[in-house]
Order: sequence, then structure tokens, then C-alpha cells
Amino acid sequence: MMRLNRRHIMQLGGAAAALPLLGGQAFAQEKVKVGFVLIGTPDDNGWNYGHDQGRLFMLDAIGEDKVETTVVTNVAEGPDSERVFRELAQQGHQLIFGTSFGYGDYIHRVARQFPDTRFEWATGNLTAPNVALYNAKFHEGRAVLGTIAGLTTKTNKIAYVGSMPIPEVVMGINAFALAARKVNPEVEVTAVYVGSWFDPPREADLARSLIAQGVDVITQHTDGPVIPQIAESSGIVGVFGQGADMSAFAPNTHLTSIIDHWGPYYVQAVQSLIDGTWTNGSVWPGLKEGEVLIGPYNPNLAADVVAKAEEVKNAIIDGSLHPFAGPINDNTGTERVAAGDIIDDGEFWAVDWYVEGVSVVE
Amino acid sequence: MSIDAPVRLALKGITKRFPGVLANDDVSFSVRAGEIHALLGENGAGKSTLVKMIYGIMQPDAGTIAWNGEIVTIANPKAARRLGIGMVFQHFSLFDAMTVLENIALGLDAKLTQRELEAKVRAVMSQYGLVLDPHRVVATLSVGERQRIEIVRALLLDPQLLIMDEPTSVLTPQEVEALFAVLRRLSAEGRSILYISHKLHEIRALCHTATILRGGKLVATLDPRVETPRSMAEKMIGASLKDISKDPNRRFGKERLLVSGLTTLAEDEFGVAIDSASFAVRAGEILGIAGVAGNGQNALLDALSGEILGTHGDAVRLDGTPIGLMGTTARRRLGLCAVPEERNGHAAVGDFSLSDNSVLTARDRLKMVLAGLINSGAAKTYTGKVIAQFAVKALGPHSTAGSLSGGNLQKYIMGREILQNPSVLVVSQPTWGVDAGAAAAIHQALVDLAAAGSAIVVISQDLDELLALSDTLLVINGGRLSKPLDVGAVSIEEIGLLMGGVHGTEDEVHIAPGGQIAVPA
Amino acid sequence: MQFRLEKRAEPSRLMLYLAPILALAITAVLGALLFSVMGYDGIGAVREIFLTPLTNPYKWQDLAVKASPLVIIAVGLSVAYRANVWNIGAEGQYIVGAIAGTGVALLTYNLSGPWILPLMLVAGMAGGAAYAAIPAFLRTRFRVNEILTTLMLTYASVNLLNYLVFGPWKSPTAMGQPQTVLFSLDQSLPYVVPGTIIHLGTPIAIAVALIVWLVMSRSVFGFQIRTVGLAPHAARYGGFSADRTVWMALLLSGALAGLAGILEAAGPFGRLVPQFPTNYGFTAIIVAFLGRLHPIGCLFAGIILAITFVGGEVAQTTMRLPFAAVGVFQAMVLFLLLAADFFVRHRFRAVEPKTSARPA
Amino acid sequence: MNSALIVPFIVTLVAASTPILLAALGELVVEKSGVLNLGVEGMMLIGAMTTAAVMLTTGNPYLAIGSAALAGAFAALLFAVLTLSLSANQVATGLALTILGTGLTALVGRPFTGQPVPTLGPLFPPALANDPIWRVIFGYSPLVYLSLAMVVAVWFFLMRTRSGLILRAIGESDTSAHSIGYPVIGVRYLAVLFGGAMAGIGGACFPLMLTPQWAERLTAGRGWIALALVVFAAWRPYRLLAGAYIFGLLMTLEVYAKTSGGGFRIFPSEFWAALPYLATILVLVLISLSRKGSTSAPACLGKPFSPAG
Repeated sequence: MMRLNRRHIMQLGGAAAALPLLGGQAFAQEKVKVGFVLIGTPDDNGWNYGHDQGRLFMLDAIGEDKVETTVVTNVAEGPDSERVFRELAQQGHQLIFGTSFGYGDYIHRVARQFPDTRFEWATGNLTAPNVALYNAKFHEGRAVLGTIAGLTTKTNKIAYVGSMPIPEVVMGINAFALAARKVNPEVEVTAVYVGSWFDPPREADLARSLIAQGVDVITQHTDGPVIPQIAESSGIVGVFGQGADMSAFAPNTHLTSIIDHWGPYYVQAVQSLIDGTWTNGSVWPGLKEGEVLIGPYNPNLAADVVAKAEEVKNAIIDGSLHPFAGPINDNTGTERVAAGDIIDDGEFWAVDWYVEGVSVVE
Repeated sequence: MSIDAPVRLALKGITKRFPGVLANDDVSFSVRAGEIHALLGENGAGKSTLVKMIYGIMQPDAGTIAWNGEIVTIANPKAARRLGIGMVFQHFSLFDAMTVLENIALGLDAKLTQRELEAKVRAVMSQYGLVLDPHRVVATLSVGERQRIEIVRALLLDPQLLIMDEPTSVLTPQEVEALFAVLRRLSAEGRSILYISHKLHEIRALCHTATILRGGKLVATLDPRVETPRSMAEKMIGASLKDISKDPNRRFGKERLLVSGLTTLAEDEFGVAIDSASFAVRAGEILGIAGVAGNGQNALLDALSGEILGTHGDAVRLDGTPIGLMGTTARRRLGLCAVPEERNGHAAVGDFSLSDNSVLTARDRLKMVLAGLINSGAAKTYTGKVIAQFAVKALGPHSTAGSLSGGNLQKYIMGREILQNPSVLVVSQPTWGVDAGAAAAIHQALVDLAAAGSAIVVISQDLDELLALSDTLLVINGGRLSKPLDVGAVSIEEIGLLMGGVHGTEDEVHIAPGGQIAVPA
Repeated sequence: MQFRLEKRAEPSRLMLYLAPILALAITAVLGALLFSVMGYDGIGAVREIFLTPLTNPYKWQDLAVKASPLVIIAVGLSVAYRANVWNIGAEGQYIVGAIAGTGVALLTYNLSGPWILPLMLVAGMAGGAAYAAIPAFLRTRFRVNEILTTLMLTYASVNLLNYLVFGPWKSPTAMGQPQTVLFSLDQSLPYVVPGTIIHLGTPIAIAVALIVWLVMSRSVFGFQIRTVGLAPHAARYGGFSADRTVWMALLLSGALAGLAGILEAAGPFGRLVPQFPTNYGFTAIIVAFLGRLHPIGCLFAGIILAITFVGGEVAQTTMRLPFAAVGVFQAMVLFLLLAADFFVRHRFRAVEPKTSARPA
Repeated sequence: MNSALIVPFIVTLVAASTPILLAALGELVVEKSGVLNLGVEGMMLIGAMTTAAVMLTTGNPYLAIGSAALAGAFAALLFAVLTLSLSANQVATGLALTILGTGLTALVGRPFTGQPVPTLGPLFPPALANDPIWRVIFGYSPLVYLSLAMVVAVWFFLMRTRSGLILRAIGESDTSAHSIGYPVIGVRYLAVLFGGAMAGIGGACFPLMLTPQWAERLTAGRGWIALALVVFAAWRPYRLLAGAYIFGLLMTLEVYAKTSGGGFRIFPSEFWAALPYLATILVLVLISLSRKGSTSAPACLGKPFSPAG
């Protein structure tokens, strides 16, 4: 990475200090080139920030003497991305991460042209000999947030501001609502869609009108920190960070956050490339594997609430609790999952309904 | 004015150059207090440029302007007004969407409240007999009324010198008389007037002195009262005048153009509509249509050419065929050609080559189009023919229309239509802004076209032109046409009354002292 | 010796062609300065943006793919702008064209045959034209300014697209993701140069530019468009209806934008997704002006804009130049071109200094 | 909708309308002088980005608003030089200005993207500003009151002062104004600069009261709405006020339609999102119907003027 900041300078210093120990070996070994294609910029404090943090974690763990990275930002999900993937492949990047669903068609096209280059498609759904998939079970974290929301709301009105009605978000809403109603059956969940992953003015408008209608806990599934800011200025009960800790934007209102911790996965993927063990796998880790983290709790949060949240988190980690365990009714009252049954990882992607207690305008 | 009155304005060696033209070349003359001084010359002689420099709109490249004996720099019109120079433009500098009072306020540099201003305006108007409602919106006023705003605006400044640029071209003969009365009164008060015109008999009637410009140079300064119009005209054009040669035994054939009950809608809220016009033009006949500007001439031309359509097909017939609902292309195909008043932007596209401008109107009659594609060779050949026959000064068919002088463009446009050999030709202002030699050529071409059997309609504000050219005369006022008048028999006074909108009989009309026309309510 | 600015009697042909080149050259210099001030290697960045896409043959296919929709839309816009019809909503017509063509694709999904793709293209043109017909109707019937209506309709078209791909048109196999099915082979644009991604859209773009050039310079239709744009009054006198011209200008520019839309959907995208709108409709406005509202000019201008896009990506990966810099770069080209245009109609002329003494 | 909901609804509506109103007032003056500047969106973005940058570096909201006005005016100066001095096509130049504003703010604003910007809170003391009922009148940022004051100021300037009369005259007939001796180009320069400053302040509303941060394309097309509003208002300041609030109402309605869950489900949410734009078109049609045959547009709108020619 050529963009310099203090962190890099420290890393360079570290690498220089390690040189005598490694001897000539470090020079003989050629660095692996890894590309990252981002849909926005790392300064969004959300999704792209998370991936960039993961990259830095990976650089730190593997060492800049062994790996160098290229980041391309603001790449639209369309034919423009095809050009970027091809450009990166052509420049000799051996492993390229495409960090958005919409890159899929283009990753596959370029992958066919460059069979020796490896691609990894985040949140994707189709592998190829040189295309692997990786994803994260964000909905597991949503269950923890839902628990906190259910316990802290005073008006029993909580809201979920989603980006677009895609499975990841739909199931986030469902996990959140199920967990909240489990601890507080009175809770009503209003789900709204922004229609975009990043549209601060609209997110702000939606948050304000939710608050005006009595909602006092909001969770968001978009890429920036606008909603925590609005929540803080309105003085409602709570809001959660998405993708990263956002307590800096809402010191009083920010209860906790879901943190996307891609670092360990990136380390593993790049290391397997260096070791020659890379495979076109498809991984979907969550809380258990530490890819989804629950951030620090707000110090003002009641101890019993924190305890309940930790309980849910640990139960998911040890497998004793499944976020989508039956019985589950949808919001029209129809039973969708029988008692004793669960929505498994395969069924997950087909869910296009909302659980009881959710009102939504798609 | 007396000969020993002090010199108010003195120009010395004024020179002004534009790209490709020397608009004023070493012009010197002076105007005394109380003098009505005519500035004479053909279009393009440099009159307008000269007064623009006196009024501060432009600066001379060389030469000096002295005002009451002191050499001054007139940086802008405001400076001119401060010196005591007022100006009434030929093209009024008025704002259509604003009221009379707002317009007058804009022309004044002094800050007055609306009430004070209105009082002053009313005072000036009653002093000089100028009638106007200060609260009317300008767009609703007649041309004569608009000119009164300009005059009131100039007079409010108490000017020592009033510049008037072609003030009578838009007035009826009676309105002209009224204006002259005002100007004489101003002169008697010791105010000087610089009077720009090319109407020689008016200058003889009004002015004390005349300065004649030709091609930017001063030709003569003389006393118009001892000259004849012909002698001044020949000094103006620098050559002797030719008369139109008409066959005195000419006969008219069948009716080629028959208009009956032609009515149009106004194009916008201030536009004038044609109200039930009816007339006929026979083969070989030239029909003149007189009228003050803005009385529906443009609408009439558009309705005849097909630019705006009448209510029913029978309203216009060409050689018996009803064409009232046909567009311009179809009418041209049948033999009706037209030349509108505005040359650049209406009769021709300034940014187009002359060749393309030929395509604009001659493409069908002269077969310049084959299967939707333009035969540019045919257009070029035809344009070359027009240029040669009508002595158009242009580099060739590829010259843009906008690069031609007004007179040359008019010659090209008239040529373009006449050489299409139309059965009916409708022209508006055929010689407006054209030098006398070219005007004579255009007049002759029209007469020859008629002699060859075409029917011709000439719409003009120049009564002299119409009287010389036409066989029959109609007067248009407020979109309505008068009964046909025989050119040999009608009097100027009668035409003037019709132009002023008087359709009634003699006893219903009286002419107010000073030339104001009044009609009993 | 002094210099004075004056209007030329006739527009300079030399400056007409020289101005865009001059504008590009000055943009390169200013861009290098700007990027250097921002802390990047300015000269290197400009080299990567302007030269690399041209010198690296591997990039030519990208230029062709990127330039094709821009050229097709810009050629249509250049006709409209010549007629003084300010269609700035080509983006909306592009989207609706893609929607209409995709509608045909979805209806014919289980069919096969060489007739399907042409039908999609026709539907795309019809869709774009129909969407442009709305502002045409509003302008000719109600005198509503087309600048505003075309733009407002662009926003509306994005919502229509979202409604379809999130709703009725969502692919059953997309695992809940908002996208239509992938077009079948008979519904996709064939590649025309083996081994590259250059698709049928590129020859179509060249053909469109050539045909429209011929039509505009030789036909009565082109004459009519030019006349109405330059002198509406004269056009009426010449027998050309202003309203009909507005209709033709909007329908043509809409149809071409729609054609570009379905070409892009059936080519590089291969399906319809919410990310389909990529601002081609707006960028094409720059292309149209850069190409001096001339079809062949648009062809070159489209390539130049494609160079800045493709080169911008190169500069991002090699020089770390931010993506937004490319937008600034394009705006600079347009601004400088507009400024340079002044010298097509004006010139500096040496004049003798004034000699007459004047009082202060 | 009960009163507890109506007050926040109105508060949101007024806030949403304010940037549009400010920018439209500026453009109204520009158009009254006979110039059409389509670069409003670009100038608003420049104002918004400048505001965020100044707030994040100094924290002084009034300095930020002033800087936004200056930055907007500076962008407008670019437009003015090209269109007024170099007689460039106004439509093309305006579009170029919007493209420039979008690109430049994205580029220069990168360091400020996503950072929380301190907002400019209500003008009145909390007792009034936070009152559940009275905040409908007292609960706004100074920018809101500024926009209302500017409506009166612009009306007074145009209709009651001599300078306003001159500006209108120049928009009606530049050649007449020039021949009387008014500095057509100079007045138009000032009008365009004013329009830029107002668009800049309109842009300042986003980080200072609507979206407490800077992000690319933050103004999301509001500049274009402002342009449509000027036509809608028939170039009259008071109708501009009504138009801006009607548009704010539509935008707020859409948001409430989404968040209130039921009631609005008859149409898909995409319909509601498109509604403000479709409504603008409808309003333009109604306006033209009610003013058959005549337009109240300044006669010289968009036409270049060159004194020598």
C-alpha cells in the first residue's frame, strides 16, 4: 500500500529492524501482490472501512515484506469493475478480493480469462476453479442487538433501517426482531429501506421521521454513521454501530456495534496462497469464528442487559442457540418454521418474508 | 434660431472603424443652440454610429467632441445625459413588460419617489401636449405612444440637445405633424435638435441645417429649405436618381390571388390579428399595403405565405385553388412566394451560406431535393445566378448570409424569390435599409415580374415607395384592411387618416389643433 | 502596438478544429499542476490518464466498450442540441431503453433464434423514444421546458428500474438478490473481435455516427434541424414546423439513448441490475459538446472521454489518483473548450495606439 | 396523523425545504437579470463541502456559512466569465459547472467524508426551541429564518428598489438597458455572483442542519429542483416560498409513508420516491395551463449579450 500514514511508517520501521534476522531470504522471496476492489472509500466508517481494516490486519500479520496490496476504490458494480479486475490481474496480482455482491458476473468473466489468478467474491453465491466465496453471518450479531433493543426500549417501538431488500438484510431484520420479541413480546419493529447503501440525507430523513413516530431504538444496515449522529442529537434510547464501532459519533446513544472483522479471513486466504494451499472454498463464518464481533458496550448500559446480551452471544457461539429456531410465524400470522426446526444455511437465501411483529414497506 | 446663436455641439475629425468598415471618416460639423440640424444619409452612411458616439454609447477612434465650447469625453450615456444630451432611439429602448412610469424611471439618473416622478411626468406631458397613461404596460401601447414615452423620458432631463433617430418612420402623416409641432416648440425654447432621417420633404419642412453623410464621409452641410428633395437625394447617393419605368398601357389579367374573409389568431397576447381581410390581385397588378408599423403587417404576410394558417381553406385562393390551410412549402409549390420584413433570422439564416439559404425556400420549385437528400450543386448554381443577376456583393454562394450588408442581403433575398418565377409574390419592406441604387433595381425587378404576368403584393411603411410602385393601395390598421384605393386618385391626407385608424366619414372626424386626431366617442 | 478583441466576420474554421485540441492541451497542463499541488505525481498522472490507454493495445478494447454507448447517446444529443432542444435526460431514456429491451428478453427467455436480439434492440429504441416523447408532448402541447422535464423523468426512471429488479423481474435463481436472469446467448451481444470484449455495440456506434452525419449534412431532415436551431422564425418561413422538429429531435435522441441502454444491458451487463445507471447519459452531454455537436466529432470525443475513464482507472491503480479526479478532469476539458470557443468567433487584432489627446 | 406527529412532520418539512428555497431565491435573481445558470447543483455541492471543511477545521458555523457563500460565488464567477465575458452557451456552461462541482467536491472533500459535523442548532433558547408545540415556530436553525428573511429581502429588492428595477430591466431587454446606459454585463455579473452565494448557503444547510456530515453528491439533485421551482414560481419570490414548501411536503410525505408502515402501501415505495419529481412535472404543466399564451419569463433569459455586436 503506497498511501502513507503513521501506521505504515511504523510498520516499515519494524520491517527494517527485522531484516538482519531474516538475512538474504527476504530479498530472494518475491512479494505476493493482492488486490482489493471496494465499492466506496475506506473513510465511510462502515463496510469499506471494515474491509480496509481487515487488509491492514492482514498486512500486519503476514508482513509487508511478503505481501503488497493495491486498493481500488469507488468501483461501480457493473462493467467498469470488469475492467478493474482485468487491470489488476494483468498487473500481476495473484489474489484479488471483490468486496461486493454486484461484482460477481465480472469476477467470473475475468477469472475465465486469467485462470492462474485467484479471486475471492465477498457475499457471493457461485464458485469457479479460481473463484472462492467468503461471507459473514452478520445476522448472528443482529440477534444480540435485538436482545438489547428489546430490553431497553421504553416505547416498544424499534426500527431497522436497511439498505435494500436483499437476503442479508431481510434476515438481519428477522434475526433482530425475533431476538427482541423473545425478551419483550410487546415490541414492534418498523423496517424501512433506504434504497441505497450510502445516502446520508435520506438516512437522516428516515431516522428523524422514525423518531418522530415514537421509535426509540434504531439499528441500521447501511454503510455510514449518519443514523447514530441523528439518534444522538435526538436523545433517544439507543442506536447501534454497523460494520465498525461508531461510538465516536454517538457517545451517549451508541449501545454497542456489530464489527466486521475480516482480518483473520484475509490472513488465512493470503497465507494459503503463499503456502500454495489456496482452494476455491466457500466460507460463512460468524460470531464463533470471530469474523463478526460485538463491540464494546456502552458503560451506561444496565448490567443485566449486558449480561443477557452476552448470554445470547455465547449461546450462539457454543451452538446452543440458533438465531432462526422455530416456531417462527411471519408477519401475516402464518407459521413458517415449525417448533424444533430451524432455517438452515441453504434455506436462508430463499427467505423473502418477515417475522411476526415486523411492519415494512419494501 | 438665429445665426449668431452660440455653438452647442462641435464635432471635429471624428473617425470610427469597425472590422472591415470605416463607419465615420474625419467627420466635422456643429450644431447651434435652438437649431434643428438634420443628419442625412443612406443606411450604412454612418449616421447611427456618429450619434452613438455623441450619446456616449461608443467612443470615437479619433477626433474630438466639444460641448458648449469645451472638449469633452462622453464615456457613457449617463455622462451624455449629465451634459444635457437626450436621445430618442429609432429602435426604442423600452421594456415591454414594464409600465410607462417604470420605463421613464429607468431613463432618469435622479432618484425620485414614484409620486414625484409621476407628477413631473404629467407636467411635461401637459406642457407639450403628449398624451399617455403612466400606468399602462408598454407592450399594450401603439408604436406612436411608445415613441411618446421616449420623448417624455428625454424631455424630463431638460436637455439642451435632443437627438432623434428616424422618429417618423413609424408615424402616420398626422402624427408626424404633431411631432413637428413639439420639436418646433423645443427649438423655440433654445434647445438644439439633431434630427436623423432620410425623408427629404420632412427635412425641408422642419430643419434649419442639414449635414449629408455618404460612406462615412461628410459630403455637404447645407440649408435644406433652399434645396429640392432630388438635389439632396443625389448628394446622398452620389449619383443621379433613376425612375421606375412602367408600361403606361399595362393591362391586368385574371385574378391570381383572391383573399376573402381571412382571419387569424393573435400569436401572443400583444400580437395583432388579421380581422376578416378580403382583396384580390390580378395578373400584372401590384397591390400596395400601407400602414404604420405594428398594425398587423407581419401577421398578414405570415397568413399569406402560410406561416400561420387561416381558419378555412377558401380564405386564400391561388389561381382558383384554395390554399388557406396549406403550409409555406405547399403554397410555394403552387407558385406563391413571400419575403418577410426581417431579413436576418426570418427571410434568411445568418449563419447559413447563401447556398443553404437558397435551399430554405427554393428547394421544391427548383428541384434541389432528391429522395430526401439535398443536391447542393443545384443550390450552388442557382445561388450563383441570383448573385449575378441581382448584383449581390458577396464572395460567392458559400458566403454566410450574416456576412453580407443589409442591402446586399435584401438583394439576394428578393432575387432568390423573383427568380423562382412565382405566380404571386408577397413582399414586406422590399427596400428597407437598401441604398437608393439597389432600391431602384429592386423596384424595377418587381415591375418587370408583374409585367410578365405575376400578381404582386407589396407591404410597406414607406408611402412614397408604395405610391411610386403600386397600382392599387390598401391601408392596414389594427389588423383590418381598408377598401382598395386607386393610387392615381387618392390623397395623402386620406391615406393618413386611414393609417390612423379612421374608417368613418368626414363629419365624424376632426383634426385637433397641432395634428392630434380625435374621434368622437 | 496594441491588441484589440474583435468579432470575426465569419467563424474561423481553423479555430473550430483547433479549439478542442487546445482545450485538451491546457487541461493536461492544468491537470498536471492540480495533481502535483494535491501531492501526486502530476505529470505521471496525466500521462497515465491520457497516454497509457492509447499506447497499451490491451486497453483498446476497453476504450471501444466504454466509448460506444457514449458515442451513440452523444450523437443523438448533438442532433437535439442543434435544434435547440435541450434534452439533458438521456440517462433516463437510456434506462428506459434498457428496461424495454430487457422486457423483450424476459418474454423470449425460453425461445431461441437470431430474431430475438434485433427485436430487443428495436424495443430498446422504442422505449427510449417513448420516454423522450413525454417531454416532447409537454413542450409542444403545454410549452413546458424540456430541460426540467427530461431531468425529472431521469429520477423517475431510476425508481422504475428499482421497482422492476426488486419486484416483478427479480430472478428466481438469484438467491434474493435484485437482478434479472442472465440473458441467454441469443439475447446477448456477440463479440465482434475474437479474443477481445469488443461487442456489436462498437460497430453500431460507428455506423450511427456515420449515418447521422450523412443525414445531418445532406438531407432535408438535417437541414430542418439546423435551421430550427439557428433561426426558428426562418425555419417556419422555410416550411419547417418547430413543434415537429422538437418531436423529431427528442424522439431521435431518446431512441439512440435507448439503443445505447439495451446495448449496454445485453452486452457488458448481461442482465438488469439496480447498478445499471452509470451516468452515461450525463457524460454524453460533455461528449456532444466536446464533439461540437457534430456526429463525427462525437465519435472522437467519445473516445477521448473513454480515455479519461480508462486512464483514470489506470492512474488510480498505479498513481493512487482518486477516482473523483477524473470527474474534475472532464469538467476542466469542457470548461476550457467553452472558453476556447470564444476564439472561433473572435480574434485579437493588432491596432495602432490611439493618437488623439483626450482630456482626463 | 395526530398533533404529536404533525409538529415533527412540519419541522422536517421546513428543514427539507430550506436549502431549495435559498438556492432558488438566488437563481431567481440570476434569471431576472436574464441569465440562466444551470449550475445550481454544482454550486450547492461546493457550498456544502466548504461548510463541512470549515466546520471540521474551525467549528465556527457562521464562518462556515460565509465561506460557503464565498465558495458558491467563486464557482459562479467561473460561469460568469465564460458566459458573460466570453459569450459561451449558458446551458452548456451551467451543466459543466454542475459536473465540475460534483467532481471537485468529491475530490477535495475526501478528507472530510463521513466525519461528524457539529450542527448549527436552533436560534431560539431551548425553552422555546424544544417545546413540543412551539418548536414548530421556534425550533429551527438560523438558516431557516435566514431563508425566510431572504424571501422578503429579494422581493423588496426586486420590486421596491431602483437597483432591482434596473436588474429587471436588464433581464427584459438587455439592448434597451445598454442603450440607456446601464452596465448590462456588470449587473449580470453581480446577479450571478449573488446566485452562487445563495446556492452555496443552500448547500451549507446540508452539513449544518440536515445531514451532519459531508458525503459525495450530498445534495442529491436538490439544485435541479430549485431550478424547476423558479419556473413554478413564475419568477416571484413569494410563490417560490410556497413552491419550496410544497416540494418539502412531498419529500417529507414520502419518508413518512415509508416509516409509518401501513396506509401508504397501495403503491410501491418506488412510486413514492419518484413522486416529488413527477409532481414537479405536473406542476409545470398546470402552471403553463394557467398562463395560456404568455410566459412571465424574463424576455432575455438565456440569451447572450455582447455590447459591441
